[in-house]
Amino acid sequence: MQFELSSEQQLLRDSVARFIAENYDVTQRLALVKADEGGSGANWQGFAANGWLGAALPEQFSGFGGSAIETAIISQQFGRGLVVEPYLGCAVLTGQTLLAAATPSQCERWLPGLIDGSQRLALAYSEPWSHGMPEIVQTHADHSPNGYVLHGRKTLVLGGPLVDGYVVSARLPSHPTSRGSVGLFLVRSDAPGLTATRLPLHDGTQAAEIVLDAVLAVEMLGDLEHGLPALREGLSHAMLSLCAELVGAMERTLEITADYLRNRKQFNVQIATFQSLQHRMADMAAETELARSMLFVALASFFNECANERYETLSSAKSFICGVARNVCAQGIQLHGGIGMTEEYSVGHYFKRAVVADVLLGTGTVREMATARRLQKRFSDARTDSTYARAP
Amino acid sequence: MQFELSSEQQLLRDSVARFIAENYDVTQRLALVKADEGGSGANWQGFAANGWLGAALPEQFSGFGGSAIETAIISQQFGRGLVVEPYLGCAVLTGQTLLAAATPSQCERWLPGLIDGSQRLALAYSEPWSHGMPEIVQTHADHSPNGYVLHGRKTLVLGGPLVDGYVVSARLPSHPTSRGSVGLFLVRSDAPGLTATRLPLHDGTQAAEIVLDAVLAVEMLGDLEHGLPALREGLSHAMLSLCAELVGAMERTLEITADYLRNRKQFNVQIATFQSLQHRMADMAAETELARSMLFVALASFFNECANERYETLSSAKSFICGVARNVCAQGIQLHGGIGMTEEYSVGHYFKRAVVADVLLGTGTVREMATARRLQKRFSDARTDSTYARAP
Amino acid sequence: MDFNVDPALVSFRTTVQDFLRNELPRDLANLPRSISSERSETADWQRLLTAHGWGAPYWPVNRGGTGWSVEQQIIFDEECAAAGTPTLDNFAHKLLGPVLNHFATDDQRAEHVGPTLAGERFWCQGFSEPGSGSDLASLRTRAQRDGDFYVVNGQKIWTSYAHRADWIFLLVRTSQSEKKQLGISFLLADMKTPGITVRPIMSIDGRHHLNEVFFDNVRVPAANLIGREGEGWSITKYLLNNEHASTAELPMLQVFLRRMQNLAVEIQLDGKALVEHPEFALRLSRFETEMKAVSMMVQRTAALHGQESPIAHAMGSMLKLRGTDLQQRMSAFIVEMLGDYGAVFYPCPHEGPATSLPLQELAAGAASEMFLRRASTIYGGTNEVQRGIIAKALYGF
Amino acid sequence: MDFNVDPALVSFRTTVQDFLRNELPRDLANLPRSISSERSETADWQRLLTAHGWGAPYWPVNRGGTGWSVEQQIIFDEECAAAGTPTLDNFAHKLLGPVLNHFATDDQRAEHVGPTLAGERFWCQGFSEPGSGSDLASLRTRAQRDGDFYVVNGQKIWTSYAHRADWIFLLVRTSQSEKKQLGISFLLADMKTPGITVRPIMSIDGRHHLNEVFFDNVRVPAANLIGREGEGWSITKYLLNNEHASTAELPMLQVFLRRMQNLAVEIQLDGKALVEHPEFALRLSRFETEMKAVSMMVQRTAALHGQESPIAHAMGSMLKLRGTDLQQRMSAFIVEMLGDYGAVFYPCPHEGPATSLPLQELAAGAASEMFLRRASTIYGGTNEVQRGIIAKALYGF
Repeated sequence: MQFELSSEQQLLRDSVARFIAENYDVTQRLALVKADEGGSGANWQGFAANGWLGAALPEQFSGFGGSAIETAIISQQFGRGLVVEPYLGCAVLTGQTLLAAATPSQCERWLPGLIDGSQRLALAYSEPWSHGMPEIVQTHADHSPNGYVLHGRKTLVLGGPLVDGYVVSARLPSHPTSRGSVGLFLVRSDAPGLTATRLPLHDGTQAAEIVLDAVLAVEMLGDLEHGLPALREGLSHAMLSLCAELVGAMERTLEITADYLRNRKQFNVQIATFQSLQHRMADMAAETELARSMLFVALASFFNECANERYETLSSAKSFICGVARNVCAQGIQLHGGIGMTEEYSVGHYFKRAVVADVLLGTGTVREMATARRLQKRFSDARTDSTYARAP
Repeated sequence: MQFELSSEQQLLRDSVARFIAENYDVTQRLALVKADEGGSGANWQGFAANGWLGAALPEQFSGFGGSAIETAIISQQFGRGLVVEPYLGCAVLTGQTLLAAATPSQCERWLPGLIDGSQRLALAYSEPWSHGMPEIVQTHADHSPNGYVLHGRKTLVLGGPLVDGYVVSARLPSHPTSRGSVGLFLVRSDAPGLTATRLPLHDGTQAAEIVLDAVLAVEMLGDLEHGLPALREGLSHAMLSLCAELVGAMERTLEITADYLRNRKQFNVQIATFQSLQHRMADMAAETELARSMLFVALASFFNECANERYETLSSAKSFICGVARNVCAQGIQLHGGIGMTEEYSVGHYFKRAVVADVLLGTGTVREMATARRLQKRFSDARTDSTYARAP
Repeated sequence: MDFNVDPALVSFRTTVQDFLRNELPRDLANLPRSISSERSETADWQRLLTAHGWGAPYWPVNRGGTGWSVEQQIIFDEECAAAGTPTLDNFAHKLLGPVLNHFATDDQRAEHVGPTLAGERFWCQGFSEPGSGSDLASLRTRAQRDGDFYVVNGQKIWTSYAHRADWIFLLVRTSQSEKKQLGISFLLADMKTPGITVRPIMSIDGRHHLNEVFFDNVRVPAANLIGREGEGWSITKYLLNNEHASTAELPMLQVFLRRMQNLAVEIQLDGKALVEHPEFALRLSRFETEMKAVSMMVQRTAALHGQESPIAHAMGSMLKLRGTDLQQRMSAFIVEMLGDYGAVFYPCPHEGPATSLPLQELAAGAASEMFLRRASTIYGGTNEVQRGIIAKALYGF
Repeated sequence: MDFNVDPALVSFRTTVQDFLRNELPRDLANLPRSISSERSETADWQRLLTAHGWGAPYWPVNRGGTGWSVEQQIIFDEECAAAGTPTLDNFAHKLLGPVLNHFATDDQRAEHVGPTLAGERFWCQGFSEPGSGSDLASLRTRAQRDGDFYVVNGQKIWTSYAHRADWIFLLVRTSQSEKKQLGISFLLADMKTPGITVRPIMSIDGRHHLNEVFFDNVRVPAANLIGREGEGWSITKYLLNNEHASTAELPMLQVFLRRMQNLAVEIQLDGKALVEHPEFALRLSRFETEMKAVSMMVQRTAALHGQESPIAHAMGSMLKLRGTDLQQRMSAFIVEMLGDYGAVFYPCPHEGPATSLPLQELAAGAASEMFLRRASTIYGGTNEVQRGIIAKALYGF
């Protein structure tokens, strides 16, 4: 393993950092948030022009052929800048799910537009009461002479108000209970029967809740066998992106807070001279480095683990890093005092992103519960033929 | 409510405190622990002579007619002194269980000896894998022409190596599964078929594991209906005693640690001048006062709640206070540095007691799990006729 | 020690409950409870209480109050929160009130008490300044005597609800004496006085609670000085010292717990209510336990009211540490319980256009409250300041 | 960045595993792992490694070591812990070794390396003194030059395993210079030298690890001075700086995790294995997650070895904060899992009479380890000292 960025990776990082520096200072960002449109179209076109939307998508579909590392590099800088455009939802989550699910010809049909920014798609997989877990699907797809017709309700569709179409997960009625029978369907956002409600999120990003009332799908992506695995793969990439974002957010929180402690005076001294605040910063830094280590665990899983293992690793990394980020960013506010609570100052917004991140893609607690269930299964599989339950 | 001690209560507290000051300084206590005999017989006779063994037992059975408040006052001072004699196990747990279970004539038979110190009894209710929960009973009692014959294994019998007899919980085979069919049986420690293994505990106190191989019981206490409720009542009193002990232990930890910080110099200054240590002490003090508040909640439940509610309140108080005590006492060690880790110095022993207390009478986590189950039941009972599971 | 419940308090609780059940109009009941209600609601509620003779529930009888004990006040606050009444103007009742009662002249009281209890005069508190947060005594807003007036120049910050207050009580520097605490005085000012400008500060919960208040040659009648010139610091200590048992904001914690209990059955996960999942049940039951402990700590703090001892001095600060920690964790857990909807920003019904988002009824306000609670460890003396107070009071460090 | 696993490290791990499988005798395998094994076991293990050419696994080739990278060293340590080998004399290998390799003369190395790698010379470290804990540089043990000798007088404390060590490396004050750091020198002394007295200190885990060591006119040959007179402080900084990746004690954490996983199926509660209870499964899975993060943090710290940068300087301290916290929580959870048996003191098999208590096999040593781990936030620089180092290195505070 090699933890330093290669020179190419540094170039990518620097170019994203430059974009953030030029387009995402506190004032510019606040203006974007206040405009309440889920970011700027110009920024999105900038992302596309720089190749970031397809950074980790294959070259054969007009992507740039990078790996999860490129996603992490971009996301980390976006986390530092608190980017509000739906890179996570549309580029990473939808792009990678689509790639994992679709046939090559479907990829050729949908990915180039996604990558060049000419067409936005969002993934509609979560449902009221599924808490972001992809296996829980009540939306269903019926066969009709014209194709599949979808019924159901999806929520927290990231980037949802701004897209041309949705990738929707739905169960086929012929397999009502089996967890494997989930298909992914492409529907247009202007399809009859589809209504979308805009959900503004705390961090200035936007999602949608969509109701599908007999909506005719354009097509099913790939086959029924691979719907759920493809969702998990897309979620793995998205969770990685979120983890990297939060590491970036924590970095910035630490920088901003350290600066504040150096500049702020109380009782005639820099408040950085107070030992209890120094120690708090040290703890925050240590937690951040532990979270960064977890991000590396997550990255490594893309190179060394099978898809199922990777999904589990990413799930636990996501819960873990979100927990750390909530704490570190909350302490960032605390060390600022009153100013940290204001909308005009940046530090509070990192906390908001951490709170939203904890909810996205499966709340921390619910993901942890799923990881624990999986651990129980692992133990019960392993113990089938071992001595068990020995009396003392 | 009135949180200050009355003048009579102060007298009791002062007399216990005086006993501790005279008989339980660090050296004396260490000698008792090293002797490895579960405390001194002379101390026990002192407890009896002062009326402490029967402080909360009725006057009609030679007790002193006090309430849970007297138990708490004695226990808190015992916690400050880290008393190793089995007051908790023999006087409180066994005494109160016996009182709750037995008929008046049985009380007359057994309580006076327990109160005057002439006869020690211990409660054998926990079993391997019951983790201190009284409902889990595999020990069983068979009818025989001579009375009940017991089979099973009991563990963590507090004061167990030092007693004349045991109160043993066992299931009647006619009710093998019902949770209500638990009887309490008195057996002599020298009864044929009974073997006891001494279990030394970390804090210098002693328990026993006993194996009952067709042991003839002297008698059943009370009737089968009241075995489990009586156990719970005895446990409620014992958990209260433990809570009060830990509040005393935390008080002493804070006093000892504050003294140390004032006297210890590093970098040419009192370490009490370091802000991070000051703030740690403040947090420890705040947690201790919250724990003391919980002790008062526990005490109040003896006056204002029915037995079932009281048992639940005591369960959660016990988990809560043990958790706080482990943390506060561990920080007491930390603030001392190396000296805190030594057997010769007192502060580490408070931590040991907190660790043992967390295990006694049902480990913190297991008690919390039981409390959560009870909450689930409360909610499910309450919701029978309410609108539930509304869709968004 | 005596843990029997005082029957007088039981019957007092019944009295309050009866009053609320019978007298509280529907439009003032079951309101969502946060740090402060809308002004019009608070005004209506204040008038209703005053009409009932309960207009000053925290003041002594000889100052026109109910004369209730601290224990009774807590019961009153709990029951009001449970009934979902509006909040009162606590700047008037709990902060300024005791100061007026103790330090003001009869004339001053006569001027302010009537309109305040009639719901016509709302107050805000001008203490913090940009350069003086934890170091309050370093404040720099000057008040220069000019005949019968003080001319005030300077700036206050974090002034909650200044934008809807009629009057402000503020600390000003009236002399540059040796010790910075000695040059401070306590003034009352009409917010309509020329030269006072209020600039809103939006906070991260998306709402407008806070403000900056600028004073530009503001002429305040010298008759509005409370106590003597230079007495401001000791008045402030008196004012802050009244608030020990309130630092945990127990009624709010109780609101959180009820909300949590409600969501535990209303919110589903994978076909079952949250409470049916052992992990959620465990956390909920831990919160119930902690609430019992904190409630009792509030009682203990109330019982120490007015005593002079290290523990009496430190108890309010200790309660604040534990209470605010619980506020933050409970409000965060509520957001977690909402699942996906925890990420959604539900605009406050009073601010911005009316919307109807999914799960509005269960979820609205939960996240705002969580964000707002981050301030609880900052306002009223940061928790770091509280730790210093505790270490000094208890251990002389 | 590159997260592909290095195939050379994979094959190195296999080599170590093969060696352990084939060469480790049964009486040195599957031993309970704690902070230090019995001397006789460690000696046997040292001899076995030396015979295999691995006698100095952490040293460079030109000093008779294996020349392994930090990554290889970690793998070696992990596999040894997994196989339950004895521990090595880490005072010799990880603390003194680098000092000998870097500062000692050839003669000094010739004298000490051979016996040490033959398992015949055990070392202890004489740094702390009763008056100098966190403030190490304030040490007062004096060494006065007298011809070819230093005459040492003073007292050391917290000297681990002094009671079974043959030699001690210690810091002494050789001059009262202006700056206290400059008067310190680094000496080696034979523990059999007249005037050295060792007094045991029992620790709260019920075992004898620690000692006081008294020096009463102890004549130490001047040839045993390492480096120059007055160079002791910089040697010490060099010594402590070598240890960054070890501060988490990762192999021990892995032992804890395996023990926990074993108890999760072996221990029952109410008729089911602990792991079948969701609450226990949740905690176990959180520990598994944290272990992954800490393991990676160890790798990152290893990769920073030898670099000069704020993060390289602070990383070992940050790892210590997180690693020791995890040690304490994991060892405590293990005790919790034991239920009633968590309260039982199982005497160490090597100390005191052999006993056989219920659940001995599963439970013995667990609680001792938990008590001992309370020291992990104290030794090697308290965690408070580490926080100061971090704040200074990263932020210049």
